[in-house]
Amino acid sequence: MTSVQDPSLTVPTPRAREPRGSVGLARNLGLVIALVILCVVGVVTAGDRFASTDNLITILRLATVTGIIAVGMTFVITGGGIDLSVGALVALSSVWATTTGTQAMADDIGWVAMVFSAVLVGTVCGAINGLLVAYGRVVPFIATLAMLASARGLAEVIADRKTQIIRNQGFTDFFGAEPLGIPVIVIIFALVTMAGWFLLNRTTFGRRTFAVGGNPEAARLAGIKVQRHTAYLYTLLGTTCGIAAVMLMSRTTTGSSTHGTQLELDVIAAVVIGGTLLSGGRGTIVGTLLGVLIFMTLTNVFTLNNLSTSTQNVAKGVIIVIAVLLQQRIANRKP
Amino acid sequence: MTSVQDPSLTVPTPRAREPRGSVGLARNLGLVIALVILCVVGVVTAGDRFASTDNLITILRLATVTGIIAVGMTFVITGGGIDLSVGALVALSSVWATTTGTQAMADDIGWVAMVFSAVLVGTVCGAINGLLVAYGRVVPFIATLAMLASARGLAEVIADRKTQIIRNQGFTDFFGAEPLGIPVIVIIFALVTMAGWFLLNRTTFGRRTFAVGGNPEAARLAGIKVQRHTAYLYTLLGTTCGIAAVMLMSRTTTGSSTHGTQLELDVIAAVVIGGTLLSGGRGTIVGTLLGVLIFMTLTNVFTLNNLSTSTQNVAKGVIIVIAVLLQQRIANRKP
Amino acid sequence: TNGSDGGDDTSAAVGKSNTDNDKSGDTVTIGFSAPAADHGWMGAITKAAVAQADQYDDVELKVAEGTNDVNLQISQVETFINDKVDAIVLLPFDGAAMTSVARKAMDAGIIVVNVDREFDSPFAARTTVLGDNYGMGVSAGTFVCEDAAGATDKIVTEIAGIDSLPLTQDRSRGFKDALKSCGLKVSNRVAAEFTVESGEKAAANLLQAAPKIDYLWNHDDDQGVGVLAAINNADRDEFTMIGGAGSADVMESIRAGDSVLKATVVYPSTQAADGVKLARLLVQDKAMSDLAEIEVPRQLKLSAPVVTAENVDQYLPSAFRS
Amino acid sequence: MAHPTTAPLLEMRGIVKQFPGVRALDGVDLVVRAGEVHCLLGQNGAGKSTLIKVLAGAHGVDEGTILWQGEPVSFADPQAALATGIATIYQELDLVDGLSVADNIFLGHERARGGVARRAEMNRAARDLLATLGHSEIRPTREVGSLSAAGKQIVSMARALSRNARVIVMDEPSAVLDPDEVDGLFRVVGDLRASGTAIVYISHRLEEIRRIGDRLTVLKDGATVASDLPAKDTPTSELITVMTGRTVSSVFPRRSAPLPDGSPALSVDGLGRTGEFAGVSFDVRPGEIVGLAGLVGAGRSEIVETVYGARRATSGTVRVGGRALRNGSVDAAVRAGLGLCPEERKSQGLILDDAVYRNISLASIGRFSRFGLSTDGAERQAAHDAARSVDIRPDAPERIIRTLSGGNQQKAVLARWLLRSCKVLLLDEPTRGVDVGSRAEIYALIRQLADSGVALVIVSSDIDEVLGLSDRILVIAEGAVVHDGPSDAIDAHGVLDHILATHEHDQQEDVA
Ligand SMILES: Nc1ncnc2c1ncn2[C@@H]1O[C@H](COP(=O)(O)OP(=O)(O)OP(=O)(O)O)[C@@H](O)[C@H]1O
Ligand SMILES: Nc1ncnc2c1ncn2[C@@H]1O[C@H](COP(=O)(O)OP(=O)(O)OP(=O)(O)O)[C@@H](O)[C@H]1O
Ligand SMILES: [Mg+2]
Ligand SMILES: [Mg+2]
Repeated sequence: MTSVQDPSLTVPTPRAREPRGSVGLARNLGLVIALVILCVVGVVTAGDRFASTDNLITILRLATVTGIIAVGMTFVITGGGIDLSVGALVALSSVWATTTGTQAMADDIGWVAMVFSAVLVGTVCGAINGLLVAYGRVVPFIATLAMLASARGLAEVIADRKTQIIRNQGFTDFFGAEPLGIPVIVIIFALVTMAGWFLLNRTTFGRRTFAVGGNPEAARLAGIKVQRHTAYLYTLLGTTCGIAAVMLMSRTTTGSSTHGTQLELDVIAAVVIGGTLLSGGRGTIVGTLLGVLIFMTLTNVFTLNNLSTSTQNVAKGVIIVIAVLLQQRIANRKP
Repeated sequence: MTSVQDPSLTVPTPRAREPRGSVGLARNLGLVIALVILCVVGVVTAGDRFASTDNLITILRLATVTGIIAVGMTFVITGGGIDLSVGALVALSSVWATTTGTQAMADDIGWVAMVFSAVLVGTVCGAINGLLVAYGRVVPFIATLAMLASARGLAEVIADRKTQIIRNQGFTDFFGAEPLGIPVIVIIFALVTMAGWFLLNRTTFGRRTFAVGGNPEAARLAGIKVQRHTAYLYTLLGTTCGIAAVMLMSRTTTGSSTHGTQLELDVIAAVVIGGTLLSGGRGTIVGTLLGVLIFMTLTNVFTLNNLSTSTQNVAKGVIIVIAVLLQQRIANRKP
Repeated sequence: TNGSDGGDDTSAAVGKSNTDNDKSGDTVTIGFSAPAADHGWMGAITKAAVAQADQYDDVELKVAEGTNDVNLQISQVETFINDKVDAIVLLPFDGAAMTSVARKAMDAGIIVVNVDREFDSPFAARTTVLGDNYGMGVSAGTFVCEDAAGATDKIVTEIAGIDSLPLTQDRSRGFKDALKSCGLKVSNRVAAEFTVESGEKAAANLLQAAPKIDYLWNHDDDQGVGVLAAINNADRDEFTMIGGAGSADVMESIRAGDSVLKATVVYPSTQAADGVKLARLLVQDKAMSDLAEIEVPRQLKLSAPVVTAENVDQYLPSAFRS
Repeated sequence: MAHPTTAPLLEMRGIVKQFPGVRALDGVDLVVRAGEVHCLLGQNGAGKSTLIKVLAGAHGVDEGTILWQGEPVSFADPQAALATGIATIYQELDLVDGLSVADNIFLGHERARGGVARRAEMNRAARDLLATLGHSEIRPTREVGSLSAAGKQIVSMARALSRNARVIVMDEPSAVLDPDEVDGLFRVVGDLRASGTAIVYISHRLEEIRRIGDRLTVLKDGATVASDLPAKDTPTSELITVMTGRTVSSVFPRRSAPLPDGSPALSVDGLGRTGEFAGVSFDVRPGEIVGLAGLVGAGRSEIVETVYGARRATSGTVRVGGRALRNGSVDAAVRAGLGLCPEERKSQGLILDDAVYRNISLASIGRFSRFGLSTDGAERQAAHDAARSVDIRPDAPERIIRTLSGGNQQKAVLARWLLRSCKVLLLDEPTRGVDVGSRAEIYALIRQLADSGVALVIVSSDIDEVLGLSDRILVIAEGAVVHDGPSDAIDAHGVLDHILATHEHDQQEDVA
């Protein structure tokens, strides 16, 4: 019908260069360099204590919670939103999944019940965020701030401000296992990251996410259901919060309303350092992963060197700024 | 059908019904209604304990810190930025202004030395934020997050994590005074708010702030030095943080590295609820003031009714969402 | 030595016990991890632990970043395990949440000394040094009961600490139970966040909520500075205030007797220092010299005494500066 | 300043401007004298806007010199150029939506005392400037965001006037104006010229250049290919040849075969939106082109957007192939085979920071996927083919679309719907800002689409264009269809008569 295939209209031209690709690489290159510098500092100051498999696993294990949520957050921010409630969702999911009721159910039908309820609670809360933002048209910042307050409050009410201890042996055994020396939770982190990368870069869902974040009006006029897609994005993030809650439950063997306190800033910082634009339309999972690893390695190197919290904080701020400036210089260099 | 006043008009907007102006009024109307409802609830549930001059003054006194910073934050957000470091700046300013050194100086040359150093520290840190964002081109979120870490760390190092008690009697007397029954700090809050309103709405600086936030490229093409202006905005916010630190010092008679913990979210929430667009280009000081008062009154009413923190949180989230939805319905109604 | 000179009183306090056990022995590496020192009492805990370690030339103390993020604190303990330290002194942000990693350390042959917030498994620590949070509440409540002398119409209010922490719940429960025994109850309760600012804010609202008060128990002397500021701002002095934790400033104020503050309940800030001492003994296979027992006990519960104008001089030297 | 001098006021020599991967200007010369209207011609992407941005200090220059009254100058920022006396009306509207008209006009050179804005004075001055432009109905206190595109253009002009500049550069100022307004603009330009101001005028409409131009400079591929041509009497064919390097003929391709009878592809019945338009009914058969004519602000965009489901209709129905569309659902419309090239390509049509090919394939994401998995290679190839079929220059589908010239961006939006194979295509101002050469190509494309059986609805403020392309014309005035008939039975005057009749009728009602 249309003339796309009409040979008379197509002029053969050599393939163009790929500036986008190279800019993407250069941006990640900056992060990789930052990470490498950090590792060098780690090796120089802490030697084998830093450069050991055990320590690497420690870093990765620490990264699971932030990292899994950061994958979901990459979608939301790329889609033009923001979510401040992630820490509270982790708390609520962990509390819900460890109530005596849920644990009794888990004893009957298996530990999957706990995993299922954590993920379900995260997903439902994420969906509520999504509905408020997409259909209620509440600014994401406010909608998710409200969710932050409510979800943490609800977690406290449910847990009655007590730490709920996981007594289900199956749960502890499964997530505490280390096949081939790699902890199960690290494997799950890797799987979530790969799934996120695939979803963002290789599926129509990912393509729509970029479009919705880049120019929602243009996306709408091109026939994309922008509202529904936005709701999906927050729901997806809620799901990753639920998964992260399971990771934290496994690490701490508890559910608690204090879990995930101030996690939101860490997660957003990692995503943004990773090169995802806060204004939407651009985001990379690889960058996010690097961002998470940089923060975690930083903390690890600090701990290995016995720095005081205060000094650490001062240094952290300075290092973040230097890293970003460095990264910019590299990204802006002519390819 | 519609009527064109003059057929020769070539930009006939018969139904173009002054959307912006009336929306502005309606938006504030929504906030005023929310505040009134809150007050009614307060009177019904707590009676005279709520509706007393003392209680009103208590609310206003509590509002000073958040409120003064919110005025500065309105400028930064209207100018297209964001600042997460405000709480840390309050901490650092308060600590710096209450070190034994500064207090000794204050004993020599008067308590103004303390006020001066608090404001100076806030201003300088704000300026650093501004330089990083405007000239270093670091995303505001990241630049100010780095400042948050560094400033709080530095405050801890300086204070050695101790609470520094203000022993200067002149300082305590001046800011503790209540001429005509109105505390000095409330008067200062009122003055800052009025100055902010004037600056935003009646000066060249204010007009340019809207331009820089609304369309930075257009502002640049109009000959405005966008980078310099952006740097000024953060500096201004830093100054308000310094002033807020003085208010907090007066209220608590201490300087401490824990002052202003998580203040940033409260401040930003108040500004955004007040109708300032997070994407920049639109902001109102009156809206911000209403936003601050709503949050403070909410906490007050909750406490008067002896609600637990958890219940408060759950309710707060729900109320925020309802308020925003309500406000939207009013703003979108045909006038 | 004494706290009123503004010196580093806590470290002075840790030095005063001297026994044969303090003679130098094999070098001991101890890992130390505690919640964020964003609070006077918690800061004093870490400082006392470091000062205690400095007293020994055979102790190397590795101090990890104080944190309120259990995930990070677990990772710190994992790092200690990787480093193969001899002992870990652990003041968990949340005892239950740190249990499994502490157990992992024990399984790896590391001696774990649990401080203040208890693990939920006896296998996770060799010995436990506990403050008595429930006891704190009981002490404060008992003080109120005695002071009220049988009157049951007194208005008692409470400013709690961070409400989502189990220790706050324990304190409130103890307070309530003790009050119940003499027919009183808490009429208004607000929670602050262990900071001066939050104390001021919570107290300002509370004073509006309760126009007349007879007793006010404030869980924490750090936030107490803010509470007192709010009381001064509101010009209220009709009630008796009881503090918590036992900071030097509060004790001085009690001694001076010039404010509503009449008493405070001590919550020892030397617990971690004791933890370090015990860890060293355990690694070096020594016993507690004042006990006949040849093993270090499984648990030590420190008492929560009430400090009033009468006995303040006795406690002031070991008080911490907030 | 009173009379024109012959010494050049402004000279640009050998200007080179390099963007990453593109040499946008490659040795441009431009000589402007006081008191002349100097026209700048060139195809989309020739470098006109880049040149004037260099002149305005908005872009730095890589090579070349700028002489102002014989003295070399360099403009580090827009402030410097403005201070020298060069004011610019940019192609992309550069106003701040949240500010009032007066604030926008005086942005950057506010009337103020000690930093305090003198609002009354600025409002008064703004009112005077708008009156000079013949638009005293635009109130200075009104927020610019609430103005139509044409209104914004007027404000931009008022702003340039407010600078009292010696050179005023206008980059396609007439693109969003209708004939009346263009007349008003030309009157002002004439006055300025008479007072010795030099005007640099950029437009793709040759008839405008004939009317007001004095001299011409033609750019091609970033270089000056002709200069000092007389604007009034250089033959059109010669201009087009210099500009495009080829000859372009037959501007409006006519239908080759008579329109086949058939059931309507699109039928709109009694469509209305409260306060915007009412009772709009028309049918479009496969292969038919229906044009909506009318003045700016008549409500044509609203009608088209409502048909498309982008706005919710308050009355009436839209049927595609006999099946009613769900009201207010773009998604349903697209699935039924509708496509829309929106009026504001930047805000409504494009994801500016994304690659060209991804913008083109935006509406066809689903087509290049299997089980939700996208096949990037096939998508890229198909989009690239579509881009070539509308001749987007440069032929680099990976380029970020923001860096393309306006005309080429417009073509990318067209290519989007070619790729999607729609049954009904709604084109709102399809040739706004498009050069003569490309315009002919777009016309040919539209014709080709119609011949292949696509039903088309075209909205254009260029009455000749609507008349030339369409089979049938609807004249819209004030939200109502005031005329419906075949295009060969009416001419431009007829259209205007219909519109004016409505206005007069309205006025009488008002009086009554
Ligand atoms: N910021 C930029 N980055 C990269 N390339 C650019 C940029 N701006 C313009 N270009 C390129 O420079 C060339 C000239 O563009 P310009 O906008 O000056 O064309 P124009 O003559 O104004 O076209 P039109 O008539 O369509 O407005 C084009 O190839 C365009 O893609
Ligand atoms: N979002 C909106 N809010 C308020 N008024 C609007 C809005 N969109 C359009 N209008 C007004 O509706 C009227 C008609 O709109 P518009 O200019 O799109 O008509 P048009 O006939 O399509 O003109 P054009 O030739 O520019 O396409 C105008 O007066 C415009 O100001
Ligand atoms: Mg152009
Ligand atoms: Mg239109």
